[in-house]
Amino acid sequence: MSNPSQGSPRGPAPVCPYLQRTPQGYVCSITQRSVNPLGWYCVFDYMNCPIYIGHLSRMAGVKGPERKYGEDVVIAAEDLSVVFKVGSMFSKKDLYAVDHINITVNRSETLAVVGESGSGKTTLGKTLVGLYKPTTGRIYFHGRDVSTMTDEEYRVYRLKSQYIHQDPYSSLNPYKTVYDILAIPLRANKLVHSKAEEEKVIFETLESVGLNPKAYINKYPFELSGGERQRVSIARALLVKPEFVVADEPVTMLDASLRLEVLDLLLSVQKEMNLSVLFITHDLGMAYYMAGERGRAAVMYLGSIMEFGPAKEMLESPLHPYTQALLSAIPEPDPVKSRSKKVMKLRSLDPPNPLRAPPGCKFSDRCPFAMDRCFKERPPLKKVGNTWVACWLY
Amino acid sequence: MARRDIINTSIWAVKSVAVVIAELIFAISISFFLIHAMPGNPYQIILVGLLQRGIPYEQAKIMAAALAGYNPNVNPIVSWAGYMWNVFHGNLGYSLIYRAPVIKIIATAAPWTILLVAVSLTLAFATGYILGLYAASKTGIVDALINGSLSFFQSIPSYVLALILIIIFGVLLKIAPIAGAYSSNVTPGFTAKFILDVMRHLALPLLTYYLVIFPGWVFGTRSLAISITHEDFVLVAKARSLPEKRITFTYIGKNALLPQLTALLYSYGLMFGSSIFIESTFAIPGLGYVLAIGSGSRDYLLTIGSFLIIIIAVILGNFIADVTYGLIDPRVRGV
Amino acid sequence: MSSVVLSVKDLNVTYRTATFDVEAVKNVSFELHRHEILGIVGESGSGKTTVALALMRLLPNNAVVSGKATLYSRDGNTIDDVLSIPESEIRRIRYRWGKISIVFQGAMNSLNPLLTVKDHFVDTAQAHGIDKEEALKMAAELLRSVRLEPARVLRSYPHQLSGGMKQRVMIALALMLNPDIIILDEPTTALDTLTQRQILELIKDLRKERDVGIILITHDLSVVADVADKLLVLYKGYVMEIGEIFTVYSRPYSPYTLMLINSFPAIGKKIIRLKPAGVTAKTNNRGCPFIDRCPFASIECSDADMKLVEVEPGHYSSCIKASVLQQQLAKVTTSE
Amino acid sequence: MGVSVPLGRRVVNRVVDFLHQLYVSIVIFTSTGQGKAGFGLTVFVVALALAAPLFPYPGPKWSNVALQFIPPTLKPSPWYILGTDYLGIPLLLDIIWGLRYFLEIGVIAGIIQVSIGTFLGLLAGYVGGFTDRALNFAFNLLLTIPTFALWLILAVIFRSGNPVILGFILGILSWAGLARSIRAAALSAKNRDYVEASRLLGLNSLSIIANDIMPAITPYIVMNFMLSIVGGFYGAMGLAFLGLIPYSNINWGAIMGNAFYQEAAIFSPTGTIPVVILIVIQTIILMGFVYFANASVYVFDPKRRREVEIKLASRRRATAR
Repeated sequence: MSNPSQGSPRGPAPVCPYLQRTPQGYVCSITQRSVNPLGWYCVFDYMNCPIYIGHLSRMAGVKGPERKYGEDVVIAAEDLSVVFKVGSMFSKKDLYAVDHINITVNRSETLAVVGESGSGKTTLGKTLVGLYKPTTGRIYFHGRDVSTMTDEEYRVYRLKSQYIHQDPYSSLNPYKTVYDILAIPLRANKLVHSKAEEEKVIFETLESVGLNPKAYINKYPFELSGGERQRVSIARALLVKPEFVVADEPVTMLDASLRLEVLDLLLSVQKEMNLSVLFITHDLGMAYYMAGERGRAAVMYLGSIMEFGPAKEMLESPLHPYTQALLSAIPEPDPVKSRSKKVMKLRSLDPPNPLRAPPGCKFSDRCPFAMDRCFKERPPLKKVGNTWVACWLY
Repeated sequence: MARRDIINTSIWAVKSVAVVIAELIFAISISFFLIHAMPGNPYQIILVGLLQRGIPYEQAKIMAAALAGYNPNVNPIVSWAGYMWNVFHGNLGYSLIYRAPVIKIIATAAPWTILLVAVSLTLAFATGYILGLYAASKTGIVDALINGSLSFFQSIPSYVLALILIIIFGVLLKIAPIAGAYSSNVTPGFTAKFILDVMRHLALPLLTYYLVIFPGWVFGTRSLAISITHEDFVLVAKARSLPEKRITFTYIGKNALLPQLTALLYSYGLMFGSSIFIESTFAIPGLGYVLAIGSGSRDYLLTIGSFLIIIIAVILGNFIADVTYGLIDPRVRGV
Repeated sequence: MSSVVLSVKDLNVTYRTATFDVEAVKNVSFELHRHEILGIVGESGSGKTTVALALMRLLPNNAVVSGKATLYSRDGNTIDDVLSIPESEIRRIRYRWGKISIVFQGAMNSLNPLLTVKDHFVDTAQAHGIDKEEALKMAAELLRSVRLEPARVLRSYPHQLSGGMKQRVMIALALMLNPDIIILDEPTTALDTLTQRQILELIKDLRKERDVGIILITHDLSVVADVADKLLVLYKGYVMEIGEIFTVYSRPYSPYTLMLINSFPAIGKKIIRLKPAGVTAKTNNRGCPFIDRCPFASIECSDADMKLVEVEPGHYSSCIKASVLQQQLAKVTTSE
Repeated sequence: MGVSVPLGRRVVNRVVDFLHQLYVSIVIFTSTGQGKAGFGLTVFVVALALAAPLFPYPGPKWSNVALQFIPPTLKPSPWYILGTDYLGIPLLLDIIWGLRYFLEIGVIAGIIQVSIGTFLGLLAGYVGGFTDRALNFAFNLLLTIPTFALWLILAVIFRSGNPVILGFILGILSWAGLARSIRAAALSAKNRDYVEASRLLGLNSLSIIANDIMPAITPYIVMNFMLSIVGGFYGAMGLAFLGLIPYSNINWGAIMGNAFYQEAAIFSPTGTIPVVILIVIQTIILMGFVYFANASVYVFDPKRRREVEIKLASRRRATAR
C-alpha cells in the first residue's frame, strides 16, 4: 500500500510584520503577548488572529482566505475518499479504504469513531492529519481548504494536527532516550531558544502526562511499560501545542487496569488545552466514555459511515442494524447483563472481502433485515431525530 | 487449482523469465564494455596476424571481425548488437594462446567446473541443512563447535585452504594427487579406470570447495531452524503429539528450506569466485583455471569469454532456485 | 462418576535463567468439572499461559514444575499425576490432543503456512492411528459444526483464510480426538468484535453438545463474564480469587478483582474511583503482590501467605483482608 | 543548569560524553570471549600497521640469495626471527609492511563500499516507489556477478599492485550486498510508527534519516566495513598468489605463490616453513577481524549499553564507598 503523503502546489509565504524580536523572545506587537514564533508566524494564534488574517489578504493581494465552516469547526472533511491500489502487477484493484465521507470536528470536542478492523477508521484519521493524500474530496482546517493553503499555512496545519499511534512498542524510537525523543521536534521547529527553555518545556510536558521527569528523561523506550510509553507518545504530541489530535485506539494494547488512567489523562489534557480529539476505537462502551454526555460518535463499516450522532442516543437506541449488532457483540463485565442481551443472528459469519464489497448497502450480505432494495441501491445518510443513519429501514 | 491461481502463477512465471532475460542482456553488455576497455585491442592483434599471413586487407578485416566476435569499426550500437548476436550463436571470439575459438576451449573447460561446483554445492547444502536442523535442537557444546568452525573457515581464503590440504594430504600423507584432473598415463574415455582416476584427482579440490561453504550452510540452517522452532505452529504441532521426525522435517525443515534456497541464489557467485583459485592451485582445467591463465597471458577474449559464461551459469542457477522457491511456497506464486 | 474431570493442587512453575529465577506460577489449585467452562483471568505476566502449558506438558526445559494434577478421563481410567509421568507414558496414552487439547492466542500463526488445512487434519489423525479417509470424514463434520464450508476450507492454505476462520479451524482441530479437556488461550483477542461474539457463541454450543471441560484463558474480564461458569483471577502467579461468576462479580472478595471489574468503561455503570493506599512491599517477594496498587493495603499485607480461604460456600479468596473489604466497599459505594 | 552554558564548557561536556560512550562500547566489546579476541587483535594489527615506518622497509638492499627460505634464526640480526622469503628478505618485515599494504586496500575499499552502499540503500529504502524497485533490481543484478572474477579482470587492465587502485576497484565492485541489507533495514525502519510521528512533528527527511533510520542501520555499516577489510586481504593476496599483479615481497600471496608455483619449495621441508608461518598469521589476523565484526553488532544495542552503564555506575559507587 503506497503512502502518498500530502504534497501541495503553493507559492512562498508572506511574513507576519507584527512579530517583534525582544531580548526575552518574540512579542506580538498588537496583543503585546509573548509568542513562540514558528518560522515567520506565531504558533499560537495564527489561525485565529484577526489582525493577521486581515493583513495577509491585503498584503498578498489574495482574495481573503474565505472560511467555509463556522468559527468553532476545527477540522472538516467533505466527500472524502482514499483509494489504495491493491493486487499484483497486472490485476490492480481499487480498495476504497475511505468511501466519500463527510465529517466535522468542533473545538474542544471528542468525536468517537467506532469500527472493526478494515472499516477505514485508521485511514480516515491519518488522512485528516495529512499523512495520506485524499483521492477525492477536500479537508478544511479552520475553514481553510488544505489543498489551497500557502506553504506556511500548510506547515502550521500539519504541526497543529497530531496523531497518537495504537502500538506503544513501535511508536517510540528504541535508540533514543525519552529526553531526545521530546527534544528533537522542539529544536526542529525552533520552538525553544536555549537549552534551559528546552528542558523547562520538556519537564512541564512530562509532568502534564503524569510522569516524573527526573525518573524518565534518561530512560530508553525498552525500559518503559506499555502505559508509560503511551504517556510519552501523548506528551510528544502535546509538545507542539496542537489544536486537533487523532487518538487511534490508544489503550487497546494496554492491560485492562491501565486503560482508564490513560483515557482519563486524554480527557484532562483535552479540557486543559481545549483540543478537538478524534478518538478511534472498536469498543462502543469506550467511545461513549470518551465522547461523554453531549459527545458525538460515528460508526464506520468498510469505509462508509453507517450512523453518526450523539453517542448517548446511539447506545440507548441504536438505529442501524450494524450498530445494534456491534452493541450486542460488546462483552459486558457484568455476567447478568451480558447474558441477557439478545444476540443478533447475522446471515454470514465473516466480514466480506473489502475488494469485493457488496454493491448496494455494504452491510447487506450480513444484515438480518436486508430487503431486496438493500442489495441494489446504496442508502444515503438520512437525519432521523438528531442522528444521521444510512439504512433503507428509515 | 482455481482459475485465478493459474493466472497468478503464469504471471509469476512470465515475470521470472523476463528477469532472467534482462540479466543476460546486462551480463553480455558488461563483457562487451570490458572488451573495449582492454588495453591491447584483441581485434587489432588478430587483424595483424591475418595480414602477416598475406590475406588481403579487406577480407582480413571481415575475417578478424568474425573471429574476434565483434567489429569495432562500425558505430557502437551496431557493434553491440553484432556482439550480442554472436554471443547467442556461441561465437565468443578467438583465443590467441590456444589458437582456437573461445567457445571450444570453454566447452572443454566448463564440465570440470560445473562438476566440481554442482557436486560440492549439493553435498554442502544437503549435509549443512540436515546437520543444521539436527543442531538446532541441541545447545551447549554444539554451539561452540559450530561458531568456532564457522569463523575459522570464514577467515581462510580458498587458496590457503587448498595449500593446507595439499600439505597435509599431498605432501605429508601422500594419499591424494595434488594436481591435474587425471594422470597422464590414463587415456580419457568412458572407462571405469579413467573415471576412478578422475575421482581420485578431484578428491582434494572437492574437499576444498566443500570446506569453504559447508559451515555457512550449517550455521544458516541452524539459526533459521531455531527461530522457526519458536513459532506457534511448531508448539501446536508438538501439542498434537505429531511424531518428532514429522515436526523436524515438514514443519521446521520445510519452512527453513525456503530462505536457504534464496541463500543458494547468491552462493553461486561465491562458488565461481573461488573456482579461480581452487582450479589454478590444483591445476584442474576448469573455467576458473582458463580465466586465470587467460588474464595472466593477456588473452582478453578468452578471459572475458569465460567470465561471461560464469555469469550466465550464475544467472541460470538463480533462475532454477527461484522456480523451486515458487513451487514450494504458494504465497510467492500469488495463490 | 463424579463430575470432576481435572483437579490441580499447588501447581508451582519456576523458569531458571542464567541470571535469576522467575517464579511464574505459585501454588495454583482449582478443579474443573464436565460440561463446565472455567474462566482464568489475568493480565500480561500473571502466568495464565504458563498454567496452560504446564497442563499440556509443553513447558520449555528450563522450567521447574511441582504440584499434582489428576485427570479423570471419560473412558474410566484416571491419570493420577499428569505433571510427573514420563514423556514415554505421555506418548503411549496419547495424552496430548487425545485427552487434552489447546487453541492458542488468535491462531494467526498456529497453522503451518506451507500445508493446506487438509494436511493438518490428516497429520493429527495419523499421529493418533486414524487412517486418511476416516480423518477427512471427521474433518468435514467438525468444520461444518464450526460453521465453515469444508470443501473450500480444506483445500486452502492458511494465508487464504481470515483470522476468524483460522480460529474456527483450530477449534475444529482441537475437537478432533474428542478430548476430555480443551484449553482456549485468548481465543478472541486478535479478532474484531463481531467475529469475537461468533467465537464465544461457538464455545457456548461446545459446552452443551460435547462432554468436555473447557478452560478459557483471557486478560479481558468481559469475555469470561459472558461465557464462563466459574472464574479464577490470577495476578503475578498467585490465585487472588475463585468462585461462581455471578457471586464473584456482585461480591468480589479481592481488591484486584474489584479493580479489574472497575476498569471497564461499561455503558451506564458508575465507576468507583480507588486510589492506591501507597503501602510499599518489602524487598523479598513474600506477601501480597498487589500491595503497591491496592487501595485497602496495610503493613500486614506484606507478610500475607496468599493461602486460599473460603469466604463463602464455593467462593475462595487469598486476600487476608477479604471480610474487611466488603464493609469498606459498601461504605465507598454509598458515600459517593 | 539554569543559566545558558558557555560554549567552552559545552564542548568539554561533548568530549567527556563521547569518551564515556567509547568506554561503554569497549566494555561491551570485551564482554564476550569472541569480542575480547576480536577487539584485541584488531587494535594490535592496526597499531602495528600504523607503526610500520618504525621498522626498516624490506627493500632490495635486504635481498640476499644465500639466505633464501632459511628457517627462523637470530643469526645475522633479530629481524630474521621468522626466517626469510624467496628473495632472502626477513619474513618479519614482509609481514609488518604487508599488514599496512593490505589494510590500506581494505580501508579504501571499505570507505567506498560503505559510502555508495549506504547512500543507494537508503535512497531505495527511504524513497520507495519506482526508485526502490529500479535500484533493488540493480542490486540483484550486480550480485549475480562474482566480484572476484571481475576484480581479477580489472586488475589485469590496470596491471598494478598499487593499493589505492586495488582498493578503489574492490570498493566499486562490492557495494551491492551492503546496499541490499541497508535497503531492507531502512524499509523496515521506515514503516515503524515513530518515523510517521517524526514526519507529523514537522521533521524534514534529513533529520528523520539521521535520528530514526541511521541508528537501525549502523550495525550493518560497521559489520560490512570490517568484512570489506577481510575481502581486501583475500583479494590482494589471491591476485599475487596467481601472479596476476607485479611481484612485491610485502604481498604475502606473492610469497606463498612463489613458494608453491616456482620453487615447489612447498615439497622440501625448508620451503614449507615460511608458507606455514604466513598461513598461521594470516588466519589469526582475519579471524580477529571476523570476531570484531560479529561482536560489533552488540555495541549499538541500547539494552546492552544500559546494562553496562548500570554495572559501571554500581562499580563506581562501590569504589567510592
